[in-house]
Amino acid sequence: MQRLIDRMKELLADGTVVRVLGWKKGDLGYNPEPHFFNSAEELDDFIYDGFCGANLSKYMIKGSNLEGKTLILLKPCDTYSFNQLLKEHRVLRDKVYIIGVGCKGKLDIEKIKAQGIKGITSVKGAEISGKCDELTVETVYGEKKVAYKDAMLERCHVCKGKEHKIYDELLLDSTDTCDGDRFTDVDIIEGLTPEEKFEYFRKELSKCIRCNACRNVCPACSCRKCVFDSNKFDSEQKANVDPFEESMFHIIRAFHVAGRCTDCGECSRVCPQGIPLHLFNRKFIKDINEYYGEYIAGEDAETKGPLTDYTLVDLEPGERR
Amino acid sequence: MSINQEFKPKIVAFCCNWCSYAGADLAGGSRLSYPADVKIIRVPCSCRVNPMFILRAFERGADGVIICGCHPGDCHYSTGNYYARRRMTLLFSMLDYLGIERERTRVEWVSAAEGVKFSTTMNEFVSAVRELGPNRRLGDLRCKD
Amino acid sequence: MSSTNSKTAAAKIAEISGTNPLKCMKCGKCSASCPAFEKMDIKPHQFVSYVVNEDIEALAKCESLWYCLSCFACVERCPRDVKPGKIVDAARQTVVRQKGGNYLSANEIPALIDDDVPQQLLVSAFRKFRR
Amino acid sequence: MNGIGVFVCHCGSNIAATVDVKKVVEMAKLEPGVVHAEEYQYMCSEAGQERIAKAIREKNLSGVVVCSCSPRMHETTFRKCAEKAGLNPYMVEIANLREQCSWVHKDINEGTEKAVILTRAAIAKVSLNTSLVAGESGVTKRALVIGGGIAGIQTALDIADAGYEVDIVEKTPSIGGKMAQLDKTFPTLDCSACILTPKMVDAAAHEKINIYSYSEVEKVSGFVGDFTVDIRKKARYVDMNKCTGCGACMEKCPSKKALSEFNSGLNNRPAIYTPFAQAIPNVPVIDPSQCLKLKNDKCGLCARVCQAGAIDYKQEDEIVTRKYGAIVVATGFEVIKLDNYDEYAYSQSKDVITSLELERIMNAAGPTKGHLERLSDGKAPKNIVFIQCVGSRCADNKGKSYCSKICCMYTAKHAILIRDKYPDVNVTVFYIDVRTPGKNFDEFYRRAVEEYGVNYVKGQVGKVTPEPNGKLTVHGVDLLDNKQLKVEADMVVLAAAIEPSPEVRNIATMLTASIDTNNFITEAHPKLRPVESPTAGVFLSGVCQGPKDIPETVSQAGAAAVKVIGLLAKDKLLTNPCTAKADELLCNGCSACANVCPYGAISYEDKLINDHGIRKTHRVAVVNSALCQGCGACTVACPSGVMDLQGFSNRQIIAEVDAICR
Repeated sequence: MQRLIDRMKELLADGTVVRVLGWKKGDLGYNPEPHFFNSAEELDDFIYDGFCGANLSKYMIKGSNLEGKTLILLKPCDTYSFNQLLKEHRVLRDKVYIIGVGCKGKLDIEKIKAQGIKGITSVKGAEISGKCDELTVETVYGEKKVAYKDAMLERCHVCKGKEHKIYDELLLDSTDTCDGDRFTDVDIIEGLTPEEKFEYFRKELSKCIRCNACRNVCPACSCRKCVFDSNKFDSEQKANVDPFEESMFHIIRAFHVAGRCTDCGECSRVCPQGIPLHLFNRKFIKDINEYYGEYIAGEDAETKGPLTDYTLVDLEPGERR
Repeated sequence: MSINQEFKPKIVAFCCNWCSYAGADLAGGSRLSYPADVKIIRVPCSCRVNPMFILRAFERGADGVIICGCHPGDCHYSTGNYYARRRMTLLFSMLDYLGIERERTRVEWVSAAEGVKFSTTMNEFVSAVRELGPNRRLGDLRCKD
Repeated sequence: MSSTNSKTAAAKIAEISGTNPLKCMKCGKCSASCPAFEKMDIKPHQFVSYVVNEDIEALAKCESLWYCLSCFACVERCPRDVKPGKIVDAARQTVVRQKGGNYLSANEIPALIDDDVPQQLLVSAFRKFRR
Repeated sequence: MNGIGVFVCHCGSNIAATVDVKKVVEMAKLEPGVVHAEEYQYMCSEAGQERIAKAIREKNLSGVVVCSCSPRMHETTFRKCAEKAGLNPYMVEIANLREQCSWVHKDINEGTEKAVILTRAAIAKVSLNTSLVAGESGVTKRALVIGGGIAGIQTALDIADAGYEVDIVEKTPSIGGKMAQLDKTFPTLDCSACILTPKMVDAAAHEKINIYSYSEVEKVSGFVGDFTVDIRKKARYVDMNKCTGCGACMEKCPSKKALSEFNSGLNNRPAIYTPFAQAIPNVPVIDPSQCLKLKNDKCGLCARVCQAGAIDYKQEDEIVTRKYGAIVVATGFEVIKLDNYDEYAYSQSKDVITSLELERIMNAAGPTKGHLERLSDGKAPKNIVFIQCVGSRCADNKGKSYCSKICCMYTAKHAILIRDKYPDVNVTVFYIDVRTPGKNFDEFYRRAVEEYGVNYVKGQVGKVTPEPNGKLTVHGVDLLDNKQLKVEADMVVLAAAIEPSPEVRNIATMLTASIDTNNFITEAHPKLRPVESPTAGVFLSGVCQGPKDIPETVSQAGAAAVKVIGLLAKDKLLTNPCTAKADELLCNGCSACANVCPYGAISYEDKLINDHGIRKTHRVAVVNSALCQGCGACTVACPSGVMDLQGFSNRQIIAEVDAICR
């Protein structure tokens, strides 16, 4: 990580960039947060480790409006989001210098807690320079060991690969973490009866408190004003009264990002209620792949998205291929 | 669920102005009957139908929503129904995924000359929805008595 | 044969041949192309209309079935993709199947071959008689 | 909001028989915003309209709902009525109680209940209507005609005669097109050149017509009334202003190996050439693939013999950019390639020819000076066989699915001409059907049989075999005799299918005009708007729209011209006000809307936006209302609902949904 910090300072010093968009140490040692660093001194608080799951690309919408060039750190999966934003003209390429940083899988503190570990004070073994195979969790009750893989975010188990799709330079090594199929859960749900499907989603969605964290973190949900905040459809934000309110919100949210969602998994990561929101997005991704051919949003910044495109022989609604 | 003959479903039909709305007019002109449960909303093109409209209809208690447009290749705006086809394919698949029966949503291409098709489509669709019974999974309870 | 029977028989032929006889525009290119035309009692283009008119009984009895060389010139040249040769072939199949056996069994063939038999004949013979 | 008036029409008993109109009026009065409701026998009648107008004036209505027949029938009527009474015409909504209610339902209770709901939905919508004013755009008073065949020439002449400027863009060195290649025309047998060349001269001499020959359309932008077109004038290597058309260069040119396009490749032409003697403009071009000077800097003979000093080997392509109010596509046709029809031996024998080649052979200016002779040995043929429908009416993947329409007639023409000039030549025509709809057409065909003794045989030919003695054996069938025929022929003429010119695809894309699976340009309506393309301001003339003979082409050319004149006669075009509109304040500038717009109506601008006092420059979508046709594809592509369709807005449709589901 020192290499990274040195390089960032170098770029600040030679005037290539005037600020750094990276992760800042949190108060607990396992909750870093996105931050604009405006000077080399501020970088003392910089961190990049296994807990830096946050996708920084969306912050570049703001960054593109700031004076001067911003240095942004993008993990391989973040570059897809960045490309997508570039395609939609939401970020400006000439306002940014991209360092593609390596990734060995990102961690989910909830997964550690879910193993019955309480009173966590700090976690060791999440350093990016380390081997990333075992974590040592310090708790008020003593030290606990957790396999790195068992604490990884769901999305890292179905990682798209450790190749950066856009960058100016690359730093730090990656380790492949993919050991699952991202459509397994979608397949399972598809196999249920309508009653079972409905019950499953009712149970999950009834947890929703409409905090909008999923929307606010989503790099595809970049509208200057969300439909759910405007009166464009007579659909302004309001308190949930019935079960369908959340369904409507989540269906529309997923539909609006369909063909644009890079499956970065941020929605599920930030949901305070632990709703598996990625299951909505992945359903659309799976359908798009099946019906209109493999498509990976954000693989480049040019290809037309599947919902703004068509062929003469597309599948009819309700038909299955 | 037993078939309830008394059950009068609320059906919203979005029809494009150039083909399907004209097809519905032709069905009328030819006195081809279909259930009065069907209420048509005129839109310029099937591509004007926003998923928001469909979900809103369900939220407000519709039991079925059908979208009718020109046959692919015949769109008055040349490409509108191709976009509609993709959007609706994905949306309906999602609704299915959430446990909302496929029979409650439908897309049908009806030309201005297909009065008969319009009427048979509506008859079929309404009876399919009747068979399912009232939509309980989507409605906004506040709208109910 | 009752009318329902002939209807099924006609449908069967359409199914086996995989062609749609209604596409025929009666141009006669099949008959113009047919090397066995003279020997045939029902001409290739007529075969198609017999199927359309569901007169399969006549087809089953006709000589043409056995004079068709299965050279498939008509199939190749038919501008409407009706493929009369396939229809003849299908009609032949229905007859062969009904008789419950093949015209030749594979074991009988070696004895019948001499050096003058062109290979194409063998191939088309198999196509005709062995399914 | 002053209040909504609801007007329920009985339509005699058409509505009133199955809908209790009084009940509808009663229920309408209970709806919020409704200040007036009444029923009447016939709302569309003058008296009915007067009632609406009176209510608008007296109650100062802000919105009108007419519960009557389909809006496709009387929406315009009621809009005009409202406008006359001082209400914006777009403040009128129709509830379709006839076609979609009373005519399809029999039970009066059911019908009334539905009528009330439909009325409610219309009231809900109209309360959100906004006054719309049709926009205006200017008209450039000049037309572009793409293609200089008979279709293009006729269209150009008709437009020019009405006093408007016309430019013709022709890809070959001369206008004239396929008609110039023909010898005689059916069914009158007058000489094609004799009727065409005067038109070509008229076009060239017309002060309103400007011909860009040897040029191609490179780029089209803009919209109806205001197209901007880039035309590539290909390098001619001859100065149009200096050349006198003396022809000395062509005579002296030593490179004479190129096949003459005009003579269907049956003889040769020099590297510097005009396609034919009456070419317009009568200025040669140098074919750079043949010219020795341009290829390896040798020769230069033409420059030396040219007394006008017109030869310019350094000439380069030139791009001209011009503005037009209307564009006519008249790109014409080509004869299909016969590669898929090897059974007819076209590639094996010089004596198997296409009908267009026969035209050149029969023509006095053609490769044989008009003598009917075999191309293989120059001998006079004794037996000629014509084969119809080669590549037409096919359901396989080798040919065209359509009937090429002109072949039956030109074959009858050829047969008559041959039998007339060479009575000892036997002519056999193998046909599938003889199709002769048209004035004096069937009579013409019958004359071929009855007066000229042409032997018509029903049955398609299976194959043609060239014999060692130079003859051709035609393996045919006579379906009426049920006999196979072998006809010995000296010459076989194939009536090959015609297809749209290959460049039409590219042109259609540039014009955003759609083409069908056969590459014919789609008309706006097959019956009612046959000479217009769905793209406003783009018109169709000739075979680019579908197979046609000369009389039909000329009529269509005239019709296209009338449409163009009707457009150019206007100083301003009123645009459909129901167009898309983006809320600049909130637009993301993400391009989703532009990606789905079929008309290229959406562009992006970096605009200074005043967001509640905060000024910022944003990339925002801007809709060109002259181009937008109001389909609404963009409104759904827009995730934030910022793009909305006027007249069918999100909130209006949601209001209708709510009213129906209430």
